[in-house]
Amino acid sequence: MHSDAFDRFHHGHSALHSLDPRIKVVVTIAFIVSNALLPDGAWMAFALAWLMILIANIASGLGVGFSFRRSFIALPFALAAITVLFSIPGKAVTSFHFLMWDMVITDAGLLRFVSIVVRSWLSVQMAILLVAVTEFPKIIHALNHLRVPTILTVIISFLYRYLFVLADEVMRLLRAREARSAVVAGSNSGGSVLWRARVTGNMAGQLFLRSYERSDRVYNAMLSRGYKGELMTMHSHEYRASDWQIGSIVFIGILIAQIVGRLP
Amino acid sequence: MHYSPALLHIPDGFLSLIVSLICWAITAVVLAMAVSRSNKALGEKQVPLMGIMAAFIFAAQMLNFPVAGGTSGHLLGGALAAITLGPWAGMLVMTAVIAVQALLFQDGGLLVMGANILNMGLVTAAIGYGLYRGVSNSSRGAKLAVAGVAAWISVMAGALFTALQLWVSGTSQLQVVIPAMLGVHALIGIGEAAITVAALAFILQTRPDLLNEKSTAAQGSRGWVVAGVVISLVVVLLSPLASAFPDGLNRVAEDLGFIHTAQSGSGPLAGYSVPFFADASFSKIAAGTIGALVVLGLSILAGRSLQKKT
Amino acid sequence: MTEIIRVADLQFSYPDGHKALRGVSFTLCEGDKAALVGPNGAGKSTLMLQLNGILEGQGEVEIDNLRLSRDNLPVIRALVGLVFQNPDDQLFSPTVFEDVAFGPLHMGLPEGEVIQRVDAALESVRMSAYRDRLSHHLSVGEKKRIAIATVLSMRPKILVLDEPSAGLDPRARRALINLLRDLPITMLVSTHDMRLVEELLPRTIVMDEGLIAADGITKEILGNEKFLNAHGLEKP
Amino acid sequence: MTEIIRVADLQFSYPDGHKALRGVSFTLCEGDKAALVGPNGAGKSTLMLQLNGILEGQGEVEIDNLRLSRDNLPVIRALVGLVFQNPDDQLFSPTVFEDVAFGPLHMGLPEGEVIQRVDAALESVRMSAYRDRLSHHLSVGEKKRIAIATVLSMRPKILVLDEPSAGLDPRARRALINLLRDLPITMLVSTHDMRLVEELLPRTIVMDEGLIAADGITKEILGNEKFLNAHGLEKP
Ligand SMILES: Nc1ncnc2c1ncn2[C@@H]1O[C@H](COP(=O)(O)OP(=O)(O)OP(=O)(O)O)[C@@H](O)[C@H]1O
Ligand SMILES: Nc1ncnc2c1ncn2[C@@H]1O[C@H](COP(=O)(O)OP(=O)(O)OP(=O)(O)O)[C@@H](O)[C@H]1O
Ligand SMILES: [Mg+2]
Ligand SMILES: [Mg+2]
Repeated sequence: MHSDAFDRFHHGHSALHSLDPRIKVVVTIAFIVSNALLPDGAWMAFALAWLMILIANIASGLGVGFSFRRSFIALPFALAAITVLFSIPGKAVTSFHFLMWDMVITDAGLLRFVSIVVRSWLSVQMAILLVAVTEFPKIIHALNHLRVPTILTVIISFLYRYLFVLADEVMRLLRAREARSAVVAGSNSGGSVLWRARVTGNMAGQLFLRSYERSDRVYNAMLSRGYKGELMTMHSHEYRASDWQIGSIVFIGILIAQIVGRLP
Repeated sequence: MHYSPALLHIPDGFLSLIVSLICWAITAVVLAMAVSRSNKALGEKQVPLMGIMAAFIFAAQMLNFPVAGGTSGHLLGGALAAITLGPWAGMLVMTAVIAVQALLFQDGGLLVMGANILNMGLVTAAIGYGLYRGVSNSSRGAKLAVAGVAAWISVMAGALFTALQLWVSGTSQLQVVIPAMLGVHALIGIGEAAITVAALAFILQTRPDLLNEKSTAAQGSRGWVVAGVVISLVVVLLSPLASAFPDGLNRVAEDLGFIHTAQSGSGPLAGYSVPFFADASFSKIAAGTIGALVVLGLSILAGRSLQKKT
Repeated sequence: MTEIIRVADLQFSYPDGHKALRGVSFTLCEGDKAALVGPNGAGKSTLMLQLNGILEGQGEVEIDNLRLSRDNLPVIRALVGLVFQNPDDQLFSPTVFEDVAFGPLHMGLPEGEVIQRVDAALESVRMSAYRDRLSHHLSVGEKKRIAIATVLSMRPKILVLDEPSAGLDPRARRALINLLRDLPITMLVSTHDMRLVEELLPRTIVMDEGLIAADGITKEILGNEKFLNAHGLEKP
Repeated sequence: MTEIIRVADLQFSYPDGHKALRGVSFTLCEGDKAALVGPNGAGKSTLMLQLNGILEGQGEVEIDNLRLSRDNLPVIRALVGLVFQNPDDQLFSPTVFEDVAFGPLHMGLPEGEVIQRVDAALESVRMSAYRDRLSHHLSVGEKKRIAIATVLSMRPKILVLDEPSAGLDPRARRALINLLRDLPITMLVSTHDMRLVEELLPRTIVMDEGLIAADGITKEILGNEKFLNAHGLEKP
């Protein structure tokens, strides 16, 4: 079966695809940090950041609107920020009646709310682009080179590999349960909530044991191929001149955005 | 099947830079300890074990069961990971899960990943393991009951930490975010507790050797019990307090200079309150306590009913 | 004989756009025992999942004269017993009893009836002695039988089996064939095991690339070597 | 011919006390292609894990005249290439290249040599085009071949395969048989697939209940139906 729906990588041969993964990771993080540093209401700077994303979209060969189409994933979280609309003192923009309260939206509140949402929306687009043009194993290599502890990157690469295997197992378990979730015509059934929770817990337990036993087999397979407790990997990435060039251009862009954002 | 994002993963942009960095710092310190402990204490066999267990937690989060009205309960897994794998390994496993969710699915941001790991990985593992470790020599029923309570509190703790970070960042208002987050997660936590208890019961029944005293999972020091209990107490006491007296918490934070550094100037919380939450008082504490007791009761019942069947 | 499955022009695409079924039509009558064969990726499993509405395509599926729709899905699931390839997927409870009882319990039957059905189902796969065992510790062959019992306890009118003999040693496979031969129930069996088809299933449906390539008497189809080779199959 | 595997009176019990091997003795010469058959639970997989010291029993195991012991374990693991039944267990790295390079890297070879060996191994299973693919995107048949390549890259003298044809459709199975036939290397293959034995492996070792029940020429053993039935096997 296929849980490939999980894979966010899009094949391509663009400049972004071939850019060194370390540079891509660093640039992405720098971009997100830059967004966080921009003050509320720095519209020009936000626009510049968006421009950079548009350019990156084009350079990736995935189409101008690529990251935009997928960027709404973080939107529901905007609910968490909704209170700032009403809570920051300022000039009233509009007001309405909600149940028994008069809610007043202030200009300062609006400014802050929109800034938060825009920051988040810009950041998530960059992250979307990163995984769309970088195969995940290469991101793991990059993390390795960027001094993330080996044990973590090793866990992450196993996680990535077996995510697909275990997700398929979960899917099959759920299907098997669904297939037997029958009802006799007219009768009221489905079991109690507690019973359903227990069945689900049993499925989790079953999955745990299968995963545990699989890890034994994988360990055996590793031993058979000479594993002695220390993992060796080989993924030499070499920086090319173009890597540095593209990296520098993005950094200059970020710098300009920061300056523009701070102009009075 | 599609992966559905959970409520607790904060995206980038919702926490201020300072809060993000502070959380990263705390997370980095704890993870450094976890890494050094794991490198020392665990055999080489742990490498594939932890990797595949991380995939297990990820996959188990896709398991759900219908509750009512189209909603469904599912698992976060922090407590389960720590109980079955031990505290340090549990933390590393949860960290990998959260990192992949953020990197691969944009479920949770990168700059705020430190906060997400702290909320959903480190705190949940400490509570889950700490409380469970306290009863790891007791009867099966007691173990399961405590695991259930620990799972519930761990979810509440994640919610509380998330709410506090959002507030200090000036993104949410304390009076709203705390009751809202805790209210929703009090329910989510019940699903978490039920699944955790049933999964542990399943393991205890079929492969008890994986959870006995000799397993790595049981070898964490007694210090964890203290850590787990302290964090739990903080959560249980602070949640109702924070929702009952947000102004007090506000003032403390202001005195510490916390809020102003974090919010680039504008004092979003200054002397403002939303009427429908501000005047709540001890009723909130009572509600929180009753919630905890209900979960304790349910867990004991579940433990009993599971025990009868064997 | 009365029709019990009727599928007409069934089409289905997976969310990623892959077209797994491109217009499948066939009927099955009560008492039929039919094989569903074809190369990997032909769409066999996909078709089986349509028969009780776990996947939903375009076209008509009628089970026991009930048109498959959201409303009668739960009823149809009681009619069609689906057994998956890997018995571990099917056995998610700690004990054999709980697993076999899942279906009847979910149907909301009274406890007495549930117990009675569990016992009868275990009896018919000759595993009564395993009632209180832990599923996890059983052999593959034993698990396979229990997986069949979990479905029989729902008293389905049709048994749909996905690769039932995979991973079994010859002895266990033989026992399974005998078991299936003795079950007096309509059956649709997907498999790569041509000898099982030859021995057990008088009718064969050949699928390839989401279409039905042939539907007829097993002997005739298995006799046509050229045709088999063209569809990635082999003579038994 | 020179002896390459010598096992003498090998016994082994699992930690739970189950005695899986009760005194197994056999030898294999260079170039031999032997089948290891027997019912589920006979001890086939257990025996295979002994051959490169993953499990350690009582008795003697000699590989290429090296007595198996803690000291020469690394050498022996390079001599014996073990391919597990489920390719998902064998392919644990995210990409094909990393997986095939795992063995050579852990043998401490220099990078140039590693790359060369990876390419040669992929070439010999005819999967060179898959070098940079992600393992989880492959079909079962492709995974099987890559699994064999992960072991070939270590240039073993003996290939030990646990149920290589399980789960493959006839076409993929045929491709695998051809591949194994062409590999010029000593082979021990555990399988339930008697037709594969008949076609590919001139020698057969039959195990049952932790003991060797027969060891001889495949044709003769497969010709003796009574004997096969007694050990839960079937004529191909
Ligand atoms: N979840 C999925 N998403 C996308 N494509 C899928 C999914 N499941 C199966 N497919 C594809 O649909 C086609 C039919 O798959 P199916 O599993 O029905 O084949 P099958 O005939 O059962 O094969 P096998 O003999 O290997 O079991 C295949 O090409 C497969 O790759
Ligand atoms: N880890 C284990 N702990 C305890 N007993 C085990 C373990 N692994 C296998 N066994 C038992 O040892 C015996 C031999 O098992 P083994 O896996 O070697 O059989 P096999 O011949 O490979 O069977 P199959 O054809 O099913 O693969 C079986 O009875 C099995 O139940
Ligand atoms: Mg199939
Ligand atoms: Mg075996």
